[in-house]
Amino acid sequence: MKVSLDTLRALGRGDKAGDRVVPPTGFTARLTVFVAAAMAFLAVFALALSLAAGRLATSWGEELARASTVRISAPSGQVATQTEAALRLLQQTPGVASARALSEAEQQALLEPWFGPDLPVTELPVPQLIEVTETPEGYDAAGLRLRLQAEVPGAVLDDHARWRKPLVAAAARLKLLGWLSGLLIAAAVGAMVTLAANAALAANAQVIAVLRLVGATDAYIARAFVRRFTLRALSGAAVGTVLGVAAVALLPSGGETAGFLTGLSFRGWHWALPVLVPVLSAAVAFASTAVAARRVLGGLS
Amino acid sequence: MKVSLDTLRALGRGDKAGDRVVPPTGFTARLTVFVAAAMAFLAVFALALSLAAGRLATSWGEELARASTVRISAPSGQVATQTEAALRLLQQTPGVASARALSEAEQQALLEPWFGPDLPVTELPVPQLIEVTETPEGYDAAGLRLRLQAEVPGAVLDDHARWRKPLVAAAARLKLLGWLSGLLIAAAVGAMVTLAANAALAANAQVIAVLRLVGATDAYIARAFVRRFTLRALSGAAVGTVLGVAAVALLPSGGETAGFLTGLSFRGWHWALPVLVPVLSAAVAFASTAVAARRVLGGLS
Amino acid sequence: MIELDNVAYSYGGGELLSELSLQLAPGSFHFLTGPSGTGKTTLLKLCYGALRPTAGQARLFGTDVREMDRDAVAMSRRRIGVVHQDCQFLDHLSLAENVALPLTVAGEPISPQDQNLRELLGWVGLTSRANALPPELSGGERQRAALARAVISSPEVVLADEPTGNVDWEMSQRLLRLLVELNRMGVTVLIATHDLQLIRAAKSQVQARVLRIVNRKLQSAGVDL
Amino acid sequence: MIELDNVAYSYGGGELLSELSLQLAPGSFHFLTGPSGTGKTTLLKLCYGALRPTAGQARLFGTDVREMDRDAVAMSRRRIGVVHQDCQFLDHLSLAENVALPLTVAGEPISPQDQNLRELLGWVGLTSRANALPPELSGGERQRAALARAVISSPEVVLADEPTGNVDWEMSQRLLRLLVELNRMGVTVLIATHDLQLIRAAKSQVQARVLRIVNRKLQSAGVDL
Ligand SMILES: Nc1ncnc2c1ncn2[C@@H]1O[C@H](COP(=O)(O)OP(=O)(O)OP(=O)(O)O)[C@@H](O)[C@H]1O
Ligand SMILES: Nc1ncnc2c1ncn2[C@@H]1O[C@H](COP(=O)(O)OP(=O)(O)OP(=O)(O)O)[C@@H](O)[C@H]1O
Ligand SMILES: [Mg+2]
Ligand SMILES: [Mg+2]
Repeated sequence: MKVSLDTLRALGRGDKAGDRVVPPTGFTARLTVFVAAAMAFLAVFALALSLAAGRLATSWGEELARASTVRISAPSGQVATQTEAALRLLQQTPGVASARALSEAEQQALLEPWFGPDLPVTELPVPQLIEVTETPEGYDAAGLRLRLQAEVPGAVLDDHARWRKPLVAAAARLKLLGWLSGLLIAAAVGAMVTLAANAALAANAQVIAVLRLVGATDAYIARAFVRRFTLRALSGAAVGTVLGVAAVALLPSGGETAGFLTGLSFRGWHWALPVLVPVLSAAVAFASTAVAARRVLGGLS
Repeated sequence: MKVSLDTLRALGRGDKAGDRVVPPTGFTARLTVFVAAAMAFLAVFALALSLAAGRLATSWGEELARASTVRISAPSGQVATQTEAALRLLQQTPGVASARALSEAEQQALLEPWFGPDLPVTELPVPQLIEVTETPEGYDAAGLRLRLQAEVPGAVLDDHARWRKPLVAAAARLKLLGWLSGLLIAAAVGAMVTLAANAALAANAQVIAVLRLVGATDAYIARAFVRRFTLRALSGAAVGTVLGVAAVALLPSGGETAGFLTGLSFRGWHWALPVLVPVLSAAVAFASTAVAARRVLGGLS
Repeated sequence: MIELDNVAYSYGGGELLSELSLQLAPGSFHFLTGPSGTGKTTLLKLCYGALRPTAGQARLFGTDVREMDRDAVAMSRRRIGVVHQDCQFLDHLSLAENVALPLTVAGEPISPQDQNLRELLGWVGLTSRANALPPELSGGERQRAALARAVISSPEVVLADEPTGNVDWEMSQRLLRLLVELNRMGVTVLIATHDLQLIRAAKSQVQARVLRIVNRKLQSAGVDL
Repeated sequence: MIELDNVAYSYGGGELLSELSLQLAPGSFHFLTGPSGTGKTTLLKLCYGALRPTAGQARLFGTDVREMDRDAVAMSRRRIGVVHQDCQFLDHLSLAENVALPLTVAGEPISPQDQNLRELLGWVGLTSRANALPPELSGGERQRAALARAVISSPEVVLADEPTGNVDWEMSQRLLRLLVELNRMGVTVLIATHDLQLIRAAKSQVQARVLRIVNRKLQSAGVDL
């Protein structure tokens, strides 16, 4: 017990002495903290953006999967048979995953905005709608149209939702862009912390030279700087991350319909992801300061 | 001619000599350029975000302005008279800016997604729709409903679009947030350029002291640093802005329907706005370096 | 040229110098001596306006330093050549450019091939090192460069703080001769030094007054040398 | 302790030192002299491993410097106390902390109240300035602090580069006496200096060898002093 306490105390003492030899905070120090905080703040936003773009791409992709409709307009008596014929035909078509006639309730829900909730769908010559789900490969729309024309005269294939395909591609690109900007910000954090560390080391060239001349080992000198910069980057990034998460949490949420931006938030366990930001910042600071310190030290005998 | 040429040449020579006394680029210099570029890049994005949020708020607001509908379902013969009665009543209602019956073509356009382009609207018992535009104050929905019930039995007031009201508030908040983040980034640019300038001046403390000792005036010393930092911030921010604008221009555009994010672009003359970013960065660098230089110089006799 | 009138100076603690008076007449030659830490450098700083007296009056070229703004101080430094005890340079400029720096900042840049500059560098024995950077110089070379920089702009006064502490006897004689020559041309010279041998050597070449800081005041010290 | 064997050194241009040999035996006392710019500082740097000879062999405590890694060089510096010509300090630490720095970096920090430290500061006349920051010191005070820093860790060798260039005669005698005392306790001492008077004064106190750099080589110079 005594021994370990002593060791700890010695470590504490040693650290304090080691910290003393590096001058206290100057502009480069504040710069490092500020850079880390600002970039962490932005990194949290980029993270939220990437995740939101990912969610958007997924949901648009799902919509595309059940994108086409077959509309059957026929005299009342024939609707049922034509629907059945169309369903049969669709089930045999390669590229169609499934086909399903919408129920009355579903059709009514679709039409409610226009006709009010009291619309007697059955009494109207409302066409029967069939929801067609495609396989990932998709079907040959022109061929299907020809066959429908031949076998189910009242059927019209409406793959109007196909226009969403470029959108899904766009969402995928957005997702990529989000991750890319996240990577860019990470690279920027790295570059800026490296530059700040280098600037601080350059400003402390005399300190390093003096320490080296009085017999300090490279490890001792590097440790003094590395510890300080890692802590600065960690604390700065932690503050920035907390602020960033708070800002994301406070972003007005307009519900699902409110479009993309108000979906710029974390969902579920994704709230834990920003914790990575300060950890990674500290790791970058650690590595870049170590490299920079070794480089400066290498120039001294 | 000779004189002005000589003056120019002297100026050029003087500048060159003045530039020489500040050490060439070191880490703090690269830091300044990098900071300016990174922050300009982000500023362009924040600008695009603010403008897009502004457009969104405006368009949602417009939608809200003609948000309610009156739906008249009546036996075919009575539709026309009831529509007229409803229009009369609406025009007398305080809070209603205008009311207009939709034409057949308009109704058909609205219904097309569900019934196909061949729907014979006139033959269907499709209700007549009246578009009601509110004044900014809005009308008393409950009172209007009661009066419609009494005077136009087939009319149903549908202010379903009112749910968009919180959305418009959200969009306004977003717009604010966009400008706020723009301001934040501007403040961050300012702070980081100031810090970088201070770090560089701290690293060049000896240069400044030597210059002062050999008889350089404050203006001469400050000018040498201010010119250099302004140019660095300007060039860094210019590169960052160009990259940012290019990135915004390359953002996949999914058309109007594609939701908010793909609308993250500039429209029309807004493309000229990013030019402000490097100009403002240079101005900030100019001011902050001048202040920092004066502060450092003030500490020397 | 430079007059200190009942001047006192304190760095915050007790007074380092007090009731001290000094007149540097045009063309005069002074030595300043005294044990380490008695305030020689401080006194020189008062003479070129780097410090302002805490009491009394310091006049540079007839103007009270308290009435001079920062630009006036800068301008007066162009008329005073100073060799600092810790000679600092711009480490990114060559020795020749550093020596020419007072001219550069005064807006009269000269080329490294300028005849005056070459001669001056030759006199202080730095011709072969003209293109070296300051960190590549030896201690004595730095001191000689500082002296060259102090006299390049033909100042009216030269204040030299320990200009020979790091050079050998022969070179210190050479530097002394340079200052004596300048003095013959009318330049006022004040040298702070510990080197009593140097003072003795100077006495044979020039009419020099030796001042000593004792008990925070200036004393003439001619007798005991 | 330190042996240079047919060593040559060049900074890139011509050779500054060549075919130079030197043995610092334990307990010996050497002076090194020679005109400014002949390579005294360079020779000292070779002796404490800051420079590696471009030819020949340098051995510190029996190990060839070429076989020493950076940590071994750092460790050897803890056994060699060096007074640098341009004494640099950590400007944010007090004078006392700066003097104690070699112990701090060796992991044996002492308090500013430590008896040894107080005595040493008293010897070099810096007791009253113990809490001052280095930029607040006079030139001579810095030099004395550098000497104190060089000897605080009880080194086996002391290499002093112009340790008395900025102090008065009496103080330089005092510093010399300190080094002579250490030498009597077995410490090897090498002093580079221009001050022939100091060498003469030392000769009466200690058995000192005087070396002179002439034509890029070392010569014994005992006769002409
Ligand atoms: N900036 C400062 N703040 C506080 N004290 C100072 C400052 N500068 C100098 N001193 C103290 O004032 C005293 C005189 O310093 P000064 O440099 O004038 O001495 P000096 O006569 O030039 O000595 P030396 O011969 O050693 O160069 C010294 O004790 C020094 O420590
Ligand atoms: N890093 C360097 N690069 C190039 N040349 C150098 C370097 N350091 C010193 N020199 C040159 O080597 C020569 C010897 O330098 P050194 O410092 O050893 O001289 P010194 O004998 O100590 O002189 P002094 O008495 O003036 O201190 C000088 O001419 C100097 O300019
Ligand atoms: Mg002094
Ligand atoms: Mg030397």
